Amino acid sequence: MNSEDFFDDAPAVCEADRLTLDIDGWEGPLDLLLTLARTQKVDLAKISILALVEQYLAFIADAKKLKLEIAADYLVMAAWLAYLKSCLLLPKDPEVDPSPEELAIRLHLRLQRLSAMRDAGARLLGGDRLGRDVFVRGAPEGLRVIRKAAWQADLYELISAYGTIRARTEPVVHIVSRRAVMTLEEALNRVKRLLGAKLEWSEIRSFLPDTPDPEFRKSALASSFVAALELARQGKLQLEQKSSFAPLYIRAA
Amino acid sequence: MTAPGDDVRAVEATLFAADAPMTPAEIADYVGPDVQVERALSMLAEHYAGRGIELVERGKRWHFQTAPDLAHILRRERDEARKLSRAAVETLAIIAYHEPVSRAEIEAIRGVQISKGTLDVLMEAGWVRPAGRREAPGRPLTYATTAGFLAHFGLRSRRDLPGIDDLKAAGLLDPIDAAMGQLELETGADED
Amino acid sequence: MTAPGDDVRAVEATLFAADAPMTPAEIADYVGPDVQVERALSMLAEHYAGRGIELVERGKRWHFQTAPDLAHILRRERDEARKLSRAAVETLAIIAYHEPVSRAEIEAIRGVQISKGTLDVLMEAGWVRPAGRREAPGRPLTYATTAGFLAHFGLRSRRDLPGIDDLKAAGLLDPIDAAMGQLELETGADED
Repeated sequence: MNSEDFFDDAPAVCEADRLTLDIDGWEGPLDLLLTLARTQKVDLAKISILALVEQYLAFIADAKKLKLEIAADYLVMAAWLAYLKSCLLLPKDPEVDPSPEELAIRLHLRLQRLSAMRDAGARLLGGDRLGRDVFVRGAPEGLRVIRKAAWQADLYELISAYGTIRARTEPVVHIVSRRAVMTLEEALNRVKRLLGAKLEWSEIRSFLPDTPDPEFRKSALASSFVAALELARQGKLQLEQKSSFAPLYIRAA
Repeated sequence: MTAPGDDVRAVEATLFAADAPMTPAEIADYVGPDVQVERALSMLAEHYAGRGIELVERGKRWHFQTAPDLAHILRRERDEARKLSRAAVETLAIIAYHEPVSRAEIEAIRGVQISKGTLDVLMEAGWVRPAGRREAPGRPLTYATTAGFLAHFGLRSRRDLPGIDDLKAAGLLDPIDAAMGQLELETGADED
Repeated sequence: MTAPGDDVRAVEATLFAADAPMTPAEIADYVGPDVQVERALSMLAEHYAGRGIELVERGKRWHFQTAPDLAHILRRERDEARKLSRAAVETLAIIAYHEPVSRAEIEAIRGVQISKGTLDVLMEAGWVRPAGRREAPGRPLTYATTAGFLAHFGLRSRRDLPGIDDLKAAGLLDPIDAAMGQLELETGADED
């Protein structure tokens, strides 16, 4: 196994054919830009940002022509690069800050940094790796266990255990809020008691408790209405209503 | 001292990396047919004589071992390094993130009871200590981590522990883990 | 060849029997306080240079391993280490060359978000660890490499990272804003 194996999944740098077909092969627009830059086979330090911008735009245009799905961030980068290109070509406007030249340099620096880290990663993988190129002793006798090492756990285990606990316990929190209600029994007692004190027809609303809570008021009205029906059935109360949705009057029978 | 030839070096490295004693034929499978294995073995045995490591033959198989007279330095005991149980790791994690925390609170967070032995193991390891009683009904004992805990896990302070957002970003709060956790919850008991 | 002294033999046997790399202090716990461990280590390193086995230092820890040029003999049908994704390799390189570095900084260099599982894999391999929070807005958690990383990739210390001096000299490890400032300083004089 050599370091190139790790890059098998990535698009090959020089295969122009694949470049126009496989847009999923990149990890974002910066990665694509760097691949395009490397196909120019010139030192990244000397590369022309303007030429690179044109390549990128042409690439996206090709991909669109082939009706490939292009992720939004590639299109955002294309729009930004088109803007940068027009700024670079237009006469200099000293008012614009940051200047297009500065933006171009920044893009250049980003590409250089990504390229440097990519090379560094490849060189790391290509070194003499333990278990692949060099080996430790196959069957060490082991050393007398010293007390502080008796129990073993590492930080990764610790924090992943915590992550597991949080992941499994977090979603199961249900809070049922208490709602104020008047039970039917309460309503029966209340209406019965108040009927004794009132001799004339009275609107059912006058039997409700005085409360600022609209939820509780609704519940009390519903319960009192059912209570009134029940008392009427028992012959203890009379109901009267002039028309549909008109106020409901009750009095003792 | 003259540098050893490549034949000798190859046999030396092969025996070193082997996880069991090897016959000369087995060694030849690795180093190739052109190597005079027997000759290399006798040269190595001679070279290592009197060093801290010796090359020995036992029943036609060869292996390296530490010199017998140094055994007192290396004396191995029966109790080998032991991994913390999952229950203990979880309990330790909860104490680290929530300290000071009572046993009931640990159980509420884990969703599983903890056995007496779990906290004992953590205290024996020197990572957890009793941290006084809470001024609450029942005056429960609380637990906290120690300086030894920070040293073992390479932390400067508890504030260095990744927060929930960091765990999420590192993929440690994945739904798969949650599902696994759920399974364990259902099977219920503490595993130590 | 002169026979090694008992001090050297004891250190040799200890490292040989150990199942993990050891710091000089850990070695001293075994061989006793009277032994000059550092001196013995350098004598052993010299003795083993050019043999089939080498004594190497990785992140202040020492261990024996086979010589790299014999890889072709020893590489066999072992369980091949889990292949690293390109994202994981780049993330690892960025952490190694910039440490301590926050997730946002890694993402700024790569130009994409770190997907779930990338840091996870690197931490699970024992190559990356959380390295405290930065004293900056949001107190972001930072990451750094471990001694296990150095051992696995055959580096004595981070200064052995391939090309790190050149990258430093070229300013490629500085943040972009710092590099921009530098450019302005250099070109600033000519502009007016």
